[in-house]
Amino acid sequence: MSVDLLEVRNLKKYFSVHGGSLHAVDDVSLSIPKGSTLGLVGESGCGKSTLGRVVLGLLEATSGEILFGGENTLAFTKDRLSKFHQEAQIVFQDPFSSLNPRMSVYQLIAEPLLINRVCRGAEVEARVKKLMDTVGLAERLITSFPHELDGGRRQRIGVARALALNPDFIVLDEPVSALDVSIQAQILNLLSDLKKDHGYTYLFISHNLSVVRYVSDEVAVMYLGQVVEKSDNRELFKNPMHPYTKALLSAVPVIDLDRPRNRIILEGDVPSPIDPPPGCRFSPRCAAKGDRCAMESPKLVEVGSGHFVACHMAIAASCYP
Amino acid sequence: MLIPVILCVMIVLFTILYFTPGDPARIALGQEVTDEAITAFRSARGLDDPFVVQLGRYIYRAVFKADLGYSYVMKSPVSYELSSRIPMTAKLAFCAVLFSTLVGIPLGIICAIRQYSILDSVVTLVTLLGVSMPTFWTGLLLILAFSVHLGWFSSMGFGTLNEMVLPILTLSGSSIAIIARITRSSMLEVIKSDYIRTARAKGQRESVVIFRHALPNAMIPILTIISIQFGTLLGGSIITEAIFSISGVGRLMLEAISMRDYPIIQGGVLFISLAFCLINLAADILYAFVDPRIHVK
Amino acid sequence: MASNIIKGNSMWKYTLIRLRRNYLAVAGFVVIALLILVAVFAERIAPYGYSDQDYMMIRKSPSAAHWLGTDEFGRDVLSRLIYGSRISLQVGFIAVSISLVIGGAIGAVAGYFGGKTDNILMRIMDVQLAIPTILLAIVISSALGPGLFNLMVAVGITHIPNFARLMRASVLSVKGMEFIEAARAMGATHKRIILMYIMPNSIAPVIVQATLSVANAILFAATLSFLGLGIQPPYPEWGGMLSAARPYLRGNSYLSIFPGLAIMITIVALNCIGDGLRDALDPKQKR
Amino acid sequence: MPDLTNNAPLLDIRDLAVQFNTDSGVVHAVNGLNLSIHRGKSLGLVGETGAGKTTTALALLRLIQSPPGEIKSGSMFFDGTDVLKMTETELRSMRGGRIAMIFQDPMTSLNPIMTIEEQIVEMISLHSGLRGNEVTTRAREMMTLVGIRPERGRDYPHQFSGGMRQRVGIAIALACEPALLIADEPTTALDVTIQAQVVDLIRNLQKVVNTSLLLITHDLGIVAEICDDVAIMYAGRLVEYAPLRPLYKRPMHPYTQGLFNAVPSLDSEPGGRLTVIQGLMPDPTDLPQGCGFSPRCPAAQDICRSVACGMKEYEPGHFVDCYFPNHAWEV
Repeated sequence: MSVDLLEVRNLKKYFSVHGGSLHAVDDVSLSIPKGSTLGLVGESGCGKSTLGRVVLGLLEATSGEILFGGENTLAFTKDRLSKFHQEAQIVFQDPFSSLNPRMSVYQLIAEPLLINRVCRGAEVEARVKKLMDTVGLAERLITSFPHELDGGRRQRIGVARALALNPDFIVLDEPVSALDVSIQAQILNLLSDLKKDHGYTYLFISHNLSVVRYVSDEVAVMYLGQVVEKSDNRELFKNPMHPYTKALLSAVPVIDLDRPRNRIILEGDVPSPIDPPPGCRFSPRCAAKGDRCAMESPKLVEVGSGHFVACHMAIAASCYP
Repeated sequence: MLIPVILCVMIVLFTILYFTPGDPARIALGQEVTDEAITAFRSARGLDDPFVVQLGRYIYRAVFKADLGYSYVMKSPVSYELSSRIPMTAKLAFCAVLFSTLVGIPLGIICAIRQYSILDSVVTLVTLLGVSMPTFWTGLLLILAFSVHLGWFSSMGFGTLNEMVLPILTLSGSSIAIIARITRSSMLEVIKSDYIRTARAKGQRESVVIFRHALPNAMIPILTIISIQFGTLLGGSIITEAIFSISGVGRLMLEAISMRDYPIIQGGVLFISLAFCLINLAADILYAFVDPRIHVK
Repeated sequence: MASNIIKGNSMWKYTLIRLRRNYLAVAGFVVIALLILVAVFAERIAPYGYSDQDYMMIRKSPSAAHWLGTDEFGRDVLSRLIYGSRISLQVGFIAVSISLVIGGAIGAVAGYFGGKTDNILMRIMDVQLAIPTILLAIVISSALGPGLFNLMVAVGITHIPNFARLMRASVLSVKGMEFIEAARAMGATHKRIILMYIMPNSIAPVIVQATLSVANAILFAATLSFLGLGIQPPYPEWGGMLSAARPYLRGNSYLSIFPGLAIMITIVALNCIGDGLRDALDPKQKR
Repeated sequence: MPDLTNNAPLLDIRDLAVQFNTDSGVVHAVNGLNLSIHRGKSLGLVGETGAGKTTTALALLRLIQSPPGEIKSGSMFFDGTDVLKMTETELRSMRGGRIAMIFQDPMTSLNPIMTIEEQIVEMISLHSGLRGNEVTTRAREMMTLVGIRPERGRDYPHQFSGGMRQRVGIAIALACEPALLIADEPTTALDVTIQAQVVDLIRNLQKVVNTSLLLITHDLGIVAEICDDVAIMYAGRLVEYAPLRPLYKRPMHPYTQGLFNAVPSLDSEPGGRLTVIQGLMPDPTDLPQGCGFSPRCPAAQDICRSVACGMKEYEPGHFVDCYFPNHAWEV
């Protein structure tokens, strides 16, 4: 059993909004072993991006614990926090808006080095060039500005910037969803190469199940602020147990014409995350719901080796000890 | 929101003019009076009371008794002087806004649907000149051309239709230009939007696309600029009234400024600000009619 | 080498390229540059002094000796217009600097910190906006009395809310961008975020507004002087010259036309620059 | 392209070229496109950003903004009439009546200040010949058909979710039973489960209304679920055209093959490597000579870089614009 680099316990993040309290992340517990990738899947508004930001301290947690290498990040002093910013980094979804349009490639990649006073002078330039090489950016682009580059190259800048401080842990927030298929493949390969070479730990946030399937070691599925199922990658795709996961998987358009399709079309939209009712969040759309579901919120329970699910029906049906 | 803003306007105006050098008693009584007369005048009007007391009294009387004080020079209540002049200014400003809206919006629409045409360039150039001409100069040029040389229109007063032409043209000149420019850019923005493409893809006539789909969506910035122009026109009426010798609030205030008749200045600015705020309020309410996404607070 | 890499802000480079294609804006720049030269070297350029009176030449139409004629005191109109450019340009640029600095600071603070600070500052701006600007300028300048400095203050104060609102909106829109979050994730300080991220990205609309405001400030100054509240005679102010020419509109219309033309040309030039800058800075305008 | 069946196609686009004159040069958005759709069939037009898919659709409706856009050449026969030669009146009755379109972004493609019923009614009264109450009745029918309760007709677009708005878009498009429905990335802006609802809806309604479908998308998976035929577009031209199964089973053009290889699938082995198409799309202001894909093509020869191949029928009904199809990619 490897050591968990990141562990999140009972994390909550509520936003007070007009008309109530928005439960963006509601009692989520997760852990990521060092050197592995956790894929976090869910539809828009399920709280997956908020979770990523809370983990990095970009948003303040409402309650809960975040342990990074065994230390509680919520109790970090200012100095420790600035070191944590070097150890944990993020790559954003939108390579257009996440890069300061007034900075050149050099400035963008040098920025984390300068902010954290890692090095200075000629060394900065050498490091920037090395990083550009690592992520596959030609050195001649060093004076270019983001708007002169295509989405794929911009996302490479985002990756280089995240790598600049030699982090242990990187949150990848939908890093390829703004990109075209052929560019997406380039970036996915880059990320997987980097992980192999440097042993990074990733939290890979995405709405695209195929992409998550491809990059993750473990997968967690989120619905309305909660993790509804969590398991080893192969197990989850082979044997999904939560009705939402099943529907999600069946909804993915696939290009293999001979793959047996067992379409489950969910009715209606995702309900509002503002002051959600008690009981299972998914029950209003669930075809398999029972009496308990509307009353009592299911807990995440282990139903197979390392396979956790939060569904009364699935838990009842399982015969795992 | 309206009431606190107006109260604050009163406080600001009163404060500015209170601390302006010049003794109201001297202004009212002239230089050739005894010190006793001055003292008597000051105590009779409470001018020796502390600033806060005077301010409080002013606001109290203004709010509850519609009493804006007493003109030092005219020797009559400010509210009386104002009320006799308000209809003239209101008529002038209203006509000017109406005229500039009726001319400005169509000009803007034409430019937007014929973007990059010669007509668009000409109107753009003319509106550029329009926003760049000082009102008082426009007035003088109009008088020179239409009154002095051609003799078509009168250059004094604002009663008959003939007298109304030049003041309205003068006052609305820059407003037409501004409204036309905003209409043009707002329409261009809307015409680029996806739902206009949807309307065209339905096979809708271009005229219906423009007037039923595009124009209502472009109305918010246009309404905003019209309500702002109302304020500018009310302010600009000072100049227009001066040039065309129209006895409205503006001319009253201008005379008051040269005589240092502060109560009149206060009252005049207050009236115009109040009118301006009410028009902004009306615009806010109109927004909700134009756009269902906006709710009246 | 490193300095080469950092230098050359592409936004300005591209803005300049786009601006150069806009003939109106280029013409505007030329006019304003000429005007500044004229103002600086007024003594050398003006054929006469601004208060040199020639009682033999009262209200004479344009001639070879007096290109733009003479006024009611026999003063050379051209020379007075040349000296007058000093007033207009000073008022325009200094008044706008006042409102830019104060309004910009108010807007930036309100936008960046938000919450109560924002609320209080913006309500104050609302009060000021309730009074039509030209009226406020009239009240302030009548309270302060005539004079160049007072004129600049009066015009400057009235333009503060424009800049405050614009700066605030601009800062707010930039504040919501993902790259600000990215900077925070790298551990950047507030100071660095404001200086390196928010300022460079929110300044463009403010520059456009500043250019257009200079035009407006010149217009205001002329208006106030026209009403007898700005610069006092004998010093020539374009609006004041128009005011003095009013009685002679029928007989000596050139006295009313030339100062008005001077004002208009200056303002058209500034508006052309402002419009050009707006188009050049706005990426949406690209076609 | 020759007829694939005996009867004439519903839509036949030949040598279409559309360009945009921009500051940075002439953008060749569509560059000699040939495409046909048969009655009752659905065609998936697949390509990446900038391939010219949407431009093709807008050109078909003659909705290209001019300036800067311009249809340079070609012909587009719709039901036997050349769309490029139609009068404005003919065009108007074709738009919406014979060819209707569903747009990509349901958030921006509905008029925000008209109720959805008004927007559906507008379409019906333009093309159906129905009058008065019949129009409203038909609009309510359409709402029911796409799964919106008719009493919500009085609501405005902002009161609906993205998926519901796209249903409104579908109701508008199908209200007058067009002969051809163009769906431009109809599900790209939607979440997976909502996407499944909308795909399902389009597929079912296509049968109900009996319309041909031109589905524009970058998602090969959605094409697999709806379409009969597939056309792959690259840099303003078609590179491959075939019925669904042959194309998916045996893609022949190197670009198509690269595209299939680049898509991660639910069955892929975790942690594997995707085969990548190297390089970028060509600059549309400066297209390469010869085959547009040649600069990125691993199999490109000298001839590819000088003269484009043109569509060749390598197998019955399977057209490929390539001299050397079936070149195996090194994985």
